[in-house]
Amino acid sequence: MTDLVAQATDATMWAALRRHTQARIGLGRAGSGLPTQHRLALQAAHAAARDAVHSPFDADAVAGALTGVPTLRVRSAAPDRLTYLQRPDLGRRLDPADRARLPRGDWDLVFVIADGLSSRAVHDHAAPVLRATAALLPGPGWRTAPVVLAEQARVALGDDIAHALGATMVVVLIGERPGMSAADSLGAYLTYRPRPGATTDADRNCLSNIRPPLGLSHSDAATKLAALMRRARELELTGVALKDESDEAAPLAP
Amino acid sequence: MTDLVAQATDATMWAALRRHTQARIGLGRAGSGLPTQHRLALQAAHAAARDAVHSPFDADAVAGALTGVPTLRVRSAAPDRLTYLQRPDLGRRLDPADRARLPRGDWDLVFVIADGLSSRAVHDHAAPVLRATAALLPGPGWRTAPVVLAEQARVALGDDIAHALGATMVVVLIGERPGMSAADSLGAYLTYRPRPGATTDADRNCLSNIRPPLGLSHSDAATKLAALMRRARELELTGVALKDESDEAAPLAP
Amino acid sequence: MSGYTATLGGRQYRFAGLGPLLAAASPERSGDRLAGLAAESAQQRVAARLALAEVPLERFLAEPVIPYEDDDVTRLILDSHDAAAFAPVAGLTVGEFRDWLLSEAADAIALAAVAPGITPEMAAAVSKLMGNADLVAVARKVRVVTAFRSTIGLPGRISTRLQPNHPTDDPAGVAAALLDGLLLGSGDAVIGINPATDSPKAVRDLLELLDGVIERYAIPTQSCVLSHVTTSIGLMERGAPVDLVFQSIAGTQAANASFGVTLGLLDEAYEAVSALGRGTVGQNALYFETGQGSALSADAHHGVDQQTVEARAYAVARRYDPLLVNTVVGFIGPEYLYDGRQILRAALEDHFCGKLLGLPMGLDICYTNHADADDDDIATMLTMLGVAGASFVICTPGGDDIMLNYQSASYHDALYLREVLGLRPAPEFEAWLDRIGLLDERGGIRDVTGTAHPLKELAA
Amino acid sequence: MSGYTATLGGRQYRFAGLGPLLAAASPERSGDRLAGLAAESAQQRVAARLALAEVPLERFLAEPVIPYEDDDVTRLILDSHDAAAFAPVAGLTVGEFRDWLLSEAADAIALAAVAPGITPEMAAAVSKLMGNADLVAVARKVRVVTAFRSTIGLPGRISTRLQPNHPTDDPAGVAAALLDGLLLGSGDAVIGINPATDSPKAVRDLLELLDGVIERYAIPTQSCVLSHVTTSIGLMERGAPVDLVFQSIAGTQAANASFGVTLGLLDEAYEAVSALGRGTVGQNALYFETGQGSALSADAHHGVDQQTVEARAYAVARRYDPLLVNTVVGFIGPEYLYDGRQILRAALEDHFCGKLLGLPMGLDICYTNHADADDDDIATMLTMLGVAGASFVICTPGGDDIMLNYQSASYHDALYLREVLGLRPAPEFEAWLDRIGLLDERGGIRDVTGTAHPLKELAA
Ligand code: B12
Ligand code: B12
Repeated sequence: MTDLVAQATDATMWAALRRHTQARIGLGRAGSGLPTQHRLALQAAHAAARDAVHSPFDADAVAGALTGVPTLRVRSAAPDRLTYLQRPDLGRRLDPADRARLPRGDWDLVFVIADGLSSRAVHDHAAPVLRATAALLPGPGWRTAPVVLAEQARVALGDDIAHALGATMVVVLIGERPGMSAADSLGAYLTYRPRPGATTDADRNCLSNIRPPLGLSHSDAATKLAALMRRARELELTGVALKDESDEAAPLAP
Repeated sequence: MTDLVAQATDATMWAALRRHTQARIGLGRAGSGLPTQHRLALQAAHAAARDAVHSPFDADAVAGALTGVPTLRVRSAAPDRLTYLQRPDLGRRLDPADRARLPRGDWDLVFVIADGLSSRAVHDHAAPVLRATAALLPGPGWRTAPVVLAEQARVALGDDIAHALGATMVVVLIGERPGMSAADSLGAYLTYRPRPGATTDADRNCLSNIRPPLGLSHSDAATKLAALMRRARELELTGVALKDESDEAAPLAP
Repeated sequence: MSGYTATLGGRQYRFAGLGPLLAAASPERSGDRLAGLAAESAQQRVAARLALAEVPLERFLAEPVIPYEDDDVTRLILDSHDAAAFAPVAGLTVGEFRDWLLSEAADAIALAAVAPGITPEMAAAVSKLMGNADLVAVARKVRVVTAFRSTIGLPGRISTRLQPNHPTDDPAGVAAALLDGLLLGSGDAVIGINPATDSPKAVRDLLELLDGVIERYAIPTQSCVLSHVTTSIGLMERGAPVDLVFQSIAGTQAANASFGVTLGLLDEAYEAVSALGRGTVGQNALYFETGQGSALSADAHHGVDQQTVEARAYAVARRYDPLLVNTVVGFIGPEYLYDGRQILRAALEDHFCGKLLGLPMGLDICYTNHADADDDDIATMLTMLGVAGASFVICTPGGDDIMLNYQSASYHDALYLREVLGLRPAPEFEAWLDRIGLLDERGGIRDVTGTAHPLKELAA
Repeated sequence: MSGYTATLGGRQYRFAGLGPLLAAASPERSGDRLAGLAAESAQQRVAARLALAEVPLERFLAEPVIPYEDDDVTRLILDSHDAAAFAPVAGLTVGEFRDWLLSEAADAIALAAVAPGITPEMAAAVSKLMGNADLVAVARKVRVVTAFRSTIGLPGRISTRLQPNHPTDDPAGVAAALLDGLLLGSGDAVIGINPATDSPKAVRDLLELLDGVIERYAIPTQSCVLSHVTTSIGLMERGAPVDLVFQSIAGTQAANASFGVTLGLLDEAYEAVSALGRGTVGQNALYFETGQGSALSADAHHGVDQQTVEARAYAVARRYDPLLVNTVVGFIGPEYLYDGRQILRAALEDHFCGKLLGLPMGLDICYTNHADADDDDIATMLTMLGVAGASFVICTPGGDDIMLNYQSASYHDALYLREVLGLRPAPEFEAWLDRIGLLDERGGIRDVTGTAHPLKELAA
């Protein structure tokens, strides 16, 4: 083995390794610096990532991908993208008019699909993850409210939404901040019995980097999420006391 | 002498020297840094200087200080302060409507009083310098146009004004950028037969730091300016070829 | 609370207490503006500084910015205050304290001696009177040396965290990035992975991967998987090879609660990891991360400005003799630090305050894509913090973290920094680099592209 | 002109010629935006850089950004191009040139050898592909050593201009400020006064004042009164003690004309001052100032971006073997460089380009009160340029120039810089500081407050 590697050219080695990671490995050097071509590639990626932050949320497209599933639209208290970026507090509160329109019910669960910092993540991954997760949670124990499509939203907006609906558990599928290599990363945040203002991030669980093919796949995300949701219902809590042990247990039946 | 100085405390020495200059000398040291009190004094001065840039031009007050002298008001093509600061090109051109209103005549001279970067400089010093200079240039050889009070103006706006009026020579009295120790420094720029667009700064003469009691006095400024103006008329030029030799010649009769 | 006043430009300015005074004296930043705490004008800011300069340091012991009864971080600060260490500066005002810090009298020994007497609020206060140059000049005089398998913080050296993150914690992907970092001479502060999931099994797999590599190549460094402290505690109980316990901390009890952390929990982790005794040259076994804005983001800042709250997090950190304390500055986003200029200033403040309090401060010199910054800012910040004597910096492949989605320094940036400032890695790691043939004649990292090297088997 | 293209994000970008290509590849700055030359989007800027990286260096000899017929600076650049010196890099593209500059092959000797073969446009082009770290790393490898009565630009050293300006050129006021600067160890690059008036008599009085002090204390430095070159020529004719001839210069014939300068006039000044031979350790007797934006301000930029025009000014400077070339970066105002970030970037570019072309580059690290910058920016810039190996910086009392009305580095800032980077003054000046009792044990400047010192008679 040693000899083989030693003989292989570096180019071959890095090419092989790059199949396992998008990380910018094996870039070579210009003195202590990055070679020109890689520096420019990073600049191109930066320009694209900056644009991604500002790309608009297409709620219609998401609703379209959820045919058969009832949806509702809400906005946060942040009226536009610029305000959203500067005022996280507003992104965590519903627009009062929208709050009034949410149908109170005896819901076990509500899914919120929120633009967050990357609409693309949501466009590409939210609907499939939601469908796959819902499919793992059949039956009467999971009375699910209409899916809420939320614009200019932070994670904690889910608390406000669940509270207004009267839902016991909320799953927020939200666009994570775009990186230079991944502008489409989706996060899933799970909160049991959220109380707006009192619930903190310590009371949630998180799945991150949902973005096949290089991040978590839709089905793996759904499996983990469903396992966490079942366990949350058992323990009647989410947060640091609840650990994702789906990979230790036997595969869960749908 | 040596002994005397050696014995004097530094505090006394610096106090004596500070009578000759506003420069921040003898500040002492905190290690390599400035002592706290001086650092904070500089910050206070900086805050004040930044405000000075934005203080508005009070053309009425200047006109008031020129009773008996006819005045006209013009604006540059920069509509407001923010544009002015970012668009020097606009500050050098007349607002077209204002240009049309300037009375063409057979003028030997026009004085322009321009806000530049410090209105305070203009409020405090422009009228007295103008009066003192005019007093040194009596008689029929100096047919003087109405004084033009110009807002959001750069030095070269004088070219446009003189051209529109048909004046042979223009003196622009303008607020220099405010410093931390002097926010009221007036500059005087003299240009013979300016041609907007073709005339450059090489074709002007400049007197700077008119701001008694610590800078040039009104009367010294007037003496120098008048001497330059006379010489400019003789040589039919201003600029690098014309030097301020007023301090070498015998004092000039008024 | 008496209130504080100063007169400027003929106007009297009044500040209701130390909290509002500190806030108004802070340099402009988006987080304080978001919190409604920033000075209303440049003049008011200068007035606050004038008033702050006159406040006796002792006042900070008498007037906590967050009440003793309400907050365990305040209690920790006041209960652990060392009056004897404080004595040499006890008679000074904040302004005089700045002058003393800059003076030659405040050398490395004097600064180390006084550290246990300095509270976070005193450090934050004096930093607000200091310019960037002052923050650099004083911080570089402070020496905080910690050790585990490598020694961090020695003069003339700077260490790096090798950060081989992966979006699915895939071992092959992590190993590839680990190889890349090692070949570029990185990893003497820690090889630290942020796990994408908080699954204990995934965390354990990563710990074992790192432990294996460290052992196989006898690398004098430590590993860390930056899971939640509760996960680490659970894994230690089950015998996982934990070198360093990591946790994000903040400067108020409520903010720590929002991270799912209490001082009791940290005490527990400290006991557990200390008991393992896995260090060789030292036993500093905690790794903390902090960052301006986290308390405000959790609405747990009690009306205190974000830099002062940040300094209070260092009081939490110093209770546990950490190996590494890392302020993540640009990581959280432009809501708190708007652009490269604000991030740089915060980085210098955090580094200065942490060092003054006796902590092994390093930085994640970084920005997110929603902030107004770019790689030129990274270079500037890195150079400034290198001159200021930072203990370590975070490095990622090409500066692009493909899991956390932000830009930090690259391994190349660290090479640059060592080259232009003549800085070297931790001594044990430097010796290892030499043994393994990666050190060149000038003390830099040899480019082994295209030649055989034993490390290249690592990821094969 | 063929035009240049690059594809990015599926879009093709086209640039009509080298001029527009260089402009679009420039980092964001207010002056290029004012001129209507800046890239329209971040994507277009990156595309321009991709295209620029592919341009062969030789192309710059074939396609001048300002026509040969129209501009004497272009003629100077092309007519004085040294093809033999250029040979080692003649086959490279701009992108490859960057890689070469960063490589170990490009050491001080190689860089000095290639300098006469590099045109300003090549330097500007490669700088646009470089990050702040690159600009520092390469510039610090270059060594340009010049001398008059002190030697400027030696490794491990940085010099300062002592700038005792006064609003009425009052000799007593100038002497007071001169004393202040000398006591703080400043003035080894030059003691330079900007005269408030351009009256030959006032200029001569100042020259004699400075000459007297330099002689009386046997200070190994040179004086300069920064009047217009025509005034200096006139005064030399009349026997005034002129050490250095000063002139502001720019990168186009038309911009120089707006300064009242021609190459012929500079030739004349060079002859005259060289004939005086007043230097001791060397005879570099010119002092030039430049700064991005001056050509645009004079509407004399021919549609070329302000950084490229600035680099062209260095071609003018290098014709005259100057002792000092000073880019005034933040001096002209926010119209051209908006804030601390743009000023820093410009400072690094100018310093890099000047050094690459073989010039003794120093900087006036400064800002005006209509710009968005403060003393924290000064500290940052100073530190960066110190690391980059700047030959000298401008210093003023407390950083406040009471005549030119702007803020520059203070003498204290220079002390800071020497302290944190371990830099020393010019060797002759350092020896003088020691002789006169101002050098302390650690090579810093002794604080002689409250004690007798011979210099204190200077202003009495
Ligand atoms: C920014 C960030 C932080 C910031 C949050 C502060 C802030 N105001 O933004 C800081 C540095 C404080 C932080 C801390 C921690 N974080 Co964090 N963080 C992120 C990051 C990079 C971006 C989040 C984002 O963009 N959200 C989307 C925006 C639109 O919504 P938002 O409402 O503004 O975001 C909120 C949540 O993201 C929340 N949050 C942040 N981290 C975490 C972690 C958990 C477990 C939860 C429930 C919530 C949460 O904070 C934000 C403000 O409320 C993600 C990685 C990623 N690529 O997403 C990791 C990430 C979410 N964090 C992670 C972890 C582990 C932590 C810590 C638990 C680490 C520790 N050991 O202490 C702590 C404590 C978290 C807590 N309970 O509050 C992990 C979660 C892993 C998992 N699957 O559970 C992630 C995925 C990164 C990683 N792999 O290490 N984090
Ligand atoms: C900024 C400045 C410059 C900039 C101008 C570029 C620009 N776009 O702004 C630069 C660095 C290029 C410059 C160059 C020179 N300057 Co100059 N400059 C100044 C400064 C600091 C501020 C001017 C200002 O605020 N104007 C007011 C604003 C509102 O109007 P503006 O229309 O934007 O300003 C224009 C004029 O100021 C003009 N300008 C600038 N300098 C000079 C010098 C002369 C002699 C003339 C006629 C015009 C002129 O340039 C500006 C754009 O057109 C003043 C000092 C001061 N405190 O005022 C010195 C000052 C005016 N300059 C001075 C000198 C000597 C020069 C040089 C001749 C130096 C030299 N030896 O080459 C050169 C060439 C000048 C020329 N002919 O163009 C002297 C003039 C002394 C005198 N009484 O004659 C002053 C007073 C400073 C000094 N004491 O050294 N300068």
